[in-house]
Amino acid sequence: MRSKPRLFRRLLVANRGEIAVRVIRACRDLGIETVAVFSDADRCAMHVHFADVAVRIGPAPATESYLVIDRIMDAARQTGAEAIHPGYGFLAENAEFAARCEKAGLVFVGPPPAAIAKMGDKVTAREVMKNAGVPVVPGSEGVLQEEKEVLAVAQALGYPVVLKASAGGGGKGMRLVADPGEIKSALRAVRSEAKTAFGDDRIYLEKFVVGPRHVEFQILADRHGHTIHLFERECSVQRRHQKVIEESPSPALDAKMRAEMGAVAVKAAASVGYVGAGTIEFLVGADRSFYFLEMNTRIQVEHPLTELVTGVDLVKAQIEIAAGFPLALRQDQITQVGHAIECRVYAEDPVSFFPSPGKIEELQVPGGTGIRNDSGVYQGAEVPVHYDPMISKFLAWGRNRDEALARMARGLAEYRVRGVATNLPFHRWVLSHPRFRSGQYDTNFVSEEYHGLEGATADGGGELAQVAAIAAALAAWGRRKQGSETARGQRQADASRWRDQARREAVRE
Amino acid sequence: MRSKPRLFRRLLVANRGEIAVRVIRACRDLGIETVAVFSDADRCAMHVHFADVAVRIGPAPATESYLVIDRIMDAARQTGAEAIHPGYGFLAENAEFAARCEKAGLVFVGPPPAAIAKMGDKVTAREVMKNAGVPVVPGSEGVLQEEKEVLAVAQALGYPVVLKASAGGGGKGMRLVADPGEIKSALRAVRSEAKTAFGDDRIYLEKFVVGPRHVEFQILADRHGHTIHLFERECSVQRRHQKVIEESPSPALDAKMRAEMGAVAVKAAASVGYVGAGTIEFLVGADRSFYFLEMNTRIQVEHPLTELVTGVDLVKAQIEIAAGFPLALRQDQITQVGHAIECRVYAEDPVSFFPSPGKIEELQVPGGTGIRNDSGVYQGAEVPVHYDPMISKFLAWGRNRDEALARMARGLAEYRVRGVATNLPFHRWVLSHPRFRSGQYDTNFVSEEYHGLEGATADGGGELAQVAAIAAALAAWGRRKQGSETARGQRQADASRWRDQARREAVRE
Amino acid sequence: MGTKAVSYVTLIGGRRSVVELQQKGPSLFSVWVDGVERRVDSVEIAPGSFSLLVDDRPFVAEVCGDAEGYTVDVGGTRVIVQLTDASARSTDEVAAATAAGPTAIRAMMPGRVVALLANPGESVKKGAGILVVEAMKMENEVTAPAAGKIVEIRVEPGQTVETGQVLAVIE
Amino acid sequence: MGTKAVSYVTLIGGRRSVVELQQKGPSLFSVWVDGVERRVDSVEIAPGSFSLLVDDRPFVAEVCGDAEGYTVDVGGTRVIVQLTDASARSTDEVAAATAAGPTAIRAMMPGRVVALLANPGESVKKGAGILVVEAMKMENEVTAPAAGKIVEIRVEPGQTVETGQVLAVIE
Repeated sequence: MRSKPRLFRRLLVANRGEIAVRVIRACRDLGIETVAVFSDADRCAMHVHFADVAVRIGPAPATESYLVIDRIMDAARQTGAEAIHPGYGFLAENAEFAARCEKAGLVFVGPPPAAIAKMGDKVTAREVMKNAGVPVVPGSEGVLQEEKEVLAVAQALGYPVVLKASAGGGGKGMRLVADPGEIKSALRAVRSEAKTAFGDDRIYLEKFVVGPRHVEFQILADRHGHTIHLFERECSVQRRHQKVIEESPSPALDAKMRAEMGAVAVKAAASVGYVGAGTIEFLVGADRSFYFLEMNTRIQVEHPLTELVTGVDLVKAQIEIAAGFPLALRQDQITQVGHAIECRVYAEDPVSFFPSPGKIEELQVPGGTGIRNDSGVYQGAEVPVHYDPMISKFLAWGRNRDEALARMARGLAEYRVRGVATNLPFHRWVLSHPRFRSGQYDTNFVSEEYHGLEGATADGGGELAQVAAIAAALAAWGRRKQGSETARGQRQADASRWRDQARREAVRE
Repeated sequence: MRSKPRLFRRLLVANRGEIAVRVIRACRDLGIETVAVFSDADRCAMHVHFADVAVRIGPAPATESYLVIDRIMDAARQTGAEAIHPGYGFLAENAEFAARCEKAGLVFVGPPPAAIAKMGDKVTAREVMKNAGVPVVPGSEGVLQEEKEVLAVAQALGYPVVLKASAGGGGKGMRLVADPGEIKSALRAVRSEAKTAFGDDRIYLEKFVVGPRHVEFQILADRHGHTIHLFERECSVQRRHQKVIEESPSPALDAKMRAEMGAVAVKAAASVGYVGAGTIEFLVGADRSFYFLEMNTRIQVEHPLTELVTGVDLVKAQIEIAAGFPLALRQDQITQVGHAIECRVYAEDPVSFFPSPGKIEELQVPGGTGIRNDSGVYQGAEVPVHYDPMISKFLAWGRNRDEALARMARGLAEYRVRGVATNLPFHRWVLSHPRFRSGQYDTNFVSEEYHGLEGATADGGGELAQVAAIAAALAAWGRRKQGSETARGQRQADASRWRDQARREAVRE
Repeated sequence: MGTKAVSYVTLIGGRRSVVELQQKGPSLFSVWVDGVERRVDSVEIAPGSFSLLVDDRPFVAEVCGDAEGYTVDVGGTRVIVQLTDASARSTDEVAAATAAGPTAIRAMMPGRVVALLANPGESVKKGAGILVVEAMKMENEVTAPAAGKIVEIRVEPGQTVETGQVLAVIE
Repeated sequence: MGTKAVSYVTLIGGRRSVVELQQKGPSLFSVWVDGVERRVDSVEIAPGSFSLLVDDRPFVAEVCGDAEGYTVDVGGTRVIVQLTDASARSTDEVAAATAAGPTAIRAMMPGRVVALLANPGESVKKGAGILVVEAMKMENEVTAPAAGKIVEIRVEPGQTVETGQVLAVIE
């Protein structure tokens, strides 16, 4: 591995949708051939069309295709891939998968299996970070067993507290507990959820940080001992712990705090021997205190924000690092220029947030100054019911936050999708909300402020309602006109048949 | 005008296609309402759909709509517009139009009429620039009259020389003359062309610069005496004097030359009391000498290149300047970051370059890292036969030229248009050509190197030809299958009719 | 090219309007919304997709649905329009239909019925709650668009409903 | 699900191939191109738009045209394919048709005929110039795809021609 590094000839992308397309694009730029894998639901997906080689790996359910390590390994062997990029989700943070790749002589584009395992276990991660001098949210020392023990620790921390699964992450396997009376049911719920989802029901306790913001730092580390950070992303616009809009820089940080947190992020990554692209997530309290929350050992959905403000292609960097190249840039060469915002556009109802799978009948993607769109679908493509219904990550960059906000609002107004419902109206709502516009929001923003969109046209008196009424009337008019022409034809046919019949009957008499 | 500046409430865009959309987007970002004007051919064009108000200004031919000053003035009056943005082409460099706007109390987003008039007359422009100490291409002192006079000046300059119309520009009204024998016919041709196109047959002579590159500097000047430049654009990939691919920075300049030319450009603009966005075009000889060529007193097609490398929104700046605001940035705040390339995607045959108007049946626009697309059409839209058949300006940015080249090549490979022919294959050819890739090209590049695309699949033996054969066979097979089902139905119907006939005939016997 | 006016009654979010159309040119219409004239230029650029200029203001409206329940996407907003052809009837009949005809109350979004607040046969005031539909975590009260009598309730608590599905009928 | 093989003769840029198809599954085909087998998975994602996996290599091919002259856009390149259904005939007949049948020579691009280089009835060698078509500033010689006799020349100097238009017929 210490010989002169060279890029891979062929790389397999063990993912689908926009992130598979993203990785394929980076490979194209590097001159690396790509292998796409696909389930039956994705035979005609965009990532299949964009790859150099495409291999079927099973039926539609992810548990029978994208999550089956053996099938991915077979596809890699069969196509002569030298490396595997896992994207995010599916097998991206699966230490066993990373180890299996290594064993098969394939380069896993990501950190060593040990780093994945350490950071995947939240209790271990807290322990490692505390030992490295990284601030963590006050909480239990390690895993808790008995209800009595939980009650005692909660009492000591002070309510409210958060009960979390050690194997959890990404908002899954956690419950807010407001008083001792809720401990019993929370314990049962988290344990059973964790057992089902992760096969591991160990739990721990953390103090609840009031009015928290979610701020994360992007890091890059090579195999030669260099670790740098590429500044932060603000991810506090969340719905049920799922990020929906992110931005960079964070409106919550000043230069001093940014430098401090960046240094901590580098220290955190270095402390686990991290290699590749990773993210250190922090909770930032209303009092501007910050705590290590977790580390994501993969490329993040929202990574393009960092690409827009730093100019660094993170997926290219991941691949170059995996191939053994040293980092191309030093810390002092990384600068944050301008401001970027990302909206995750999903095929889902903007009020109920129910997924809205189906065929994309029409897709008109905005363009122009400062716009970036990372899509995994095309007009005519299907959004399958089996996976995350993302249509695209839609981004705007500006010289400052105001310019980025204006461009994003403009882009959202231009974005048109037909055939499936989308959360675009939700994004437009956020972009027009004073709390978001001011930058003074925390992770409670959506739950506190969003009550559906009924205000917009409920009374039918607004201009858009009038235009809708006119459009419906024109459509009905058009059909009636067409209908009456068809009906006239029909009537004539009926009439002539009737005449024939009449004639025949006349003959009989 | 010297009172506290405020932005316009409503602005009319006296143009169509992508530049109209571009201006509307800038207005959106600034919170200014927009008025689109449209000819009958553009009733359902993108710029109409994007505007706040849309007014019909006449039949399809530009001479009866977009070029009719009275119609534009009427539309502005009728809709209460406070300002008019002319885009490029049509009335953008028409001093009379600018004067008429002023007279009607409308703000013309562009320079004062006098600056337009001075720079529109090439002989005057040369004179002004020479007096300001700006280097011009060696040539005649002012306008030439007699053939004898032309011959004498040409002799003094040394052949080859270029005979140009004083009212010309943009590649029109000029002839290369290699020896004295060609003077007579060149004189007749240029005079008659100029008379027809510009109603002005004055001519002058310039020495022909061998192996020239076309490099232009973007400038911005406000109403308060500040003029800055925003670096250069290289526009030497031309077909018959029409730019097709541009990039920034120019591979031909070093830092010293760039600083020198930038200073000259600022001096040139200031010398005519310029206000707004403008472009100083230079010819750069193989010996790295540079000469003032002409000044374009409008926003340039290729302005997004400058936006990508400087981060400055030029159309926003134009509008702010027109509203009386001082420049937001000083010269020392303008930096050139990374590298950008632009391909002009046209609905035209990639070999004959004949326009290919029609309906865009399918449009799949590339996305991802470093891609910008400025389009004037949507899927389902018509490319009318009456105007420039541009589909979009497609741009890629990278940290350096190699990254930008890779991203552009990738984007061109993804770009799909159905329904009209496009010059995308031509762009792909340029991007793969060693002379373009090396950066060592001049304005003769296309005429010397491009001989159509016949190499690609002519012998039918390549993989793409095989795949095409397979696809055609599958299509024929599908039709045959469908056909045979229809035919079977038909045969049954025929058979039963035949039986009826047979029966009837049997009865007769 | 003037033709006979055609008239419709539309219902949007509980508000009724009378929309009258008269064709004035190949793509030009005079449209009266509750008696106020609007000049409309309409081109169907794709099936169900209308490029409109309403008093010179451009809109692209995507219309889908059947003759009685249209979903119109316009200006980034989804509007559900119930529409009745009123041109065959006299003005008085239209007024009567508008005032007293039975009206279907439809689901504005997919969700689950969590409670019924009124019973069939009951007389309700305008704005009175009829039932509650939950969409994920939010409960939305469906209210009477006008005073009247509940003729029918077509759903039960616990039932999931689709956008546009008839929940109840009021007269 | 194996079906009887169907066979076609294709002509691309003067080169003939025999393409045989046999359906193996709902979207799966064995395709022999001049006897070499290729495994092809084919899904028509939109009318005339085929998502292909040819030996696991993905292509999107846009096919348009009639049974005899197809324009196929694939991999950013436009390929003109002339195609003859050969399955009804015997192998010998196919060979004969391939070798000796009259072949239409079509324009590869729009342009203007500037010169004829051969006359009807004349025998020409493979690669011999038949006529010259100018597209803007470039002159393109149209050559014989194989040795044969010129049956017909369908254009005259000065005439403008469209892509796919028959210029001459050679036998």
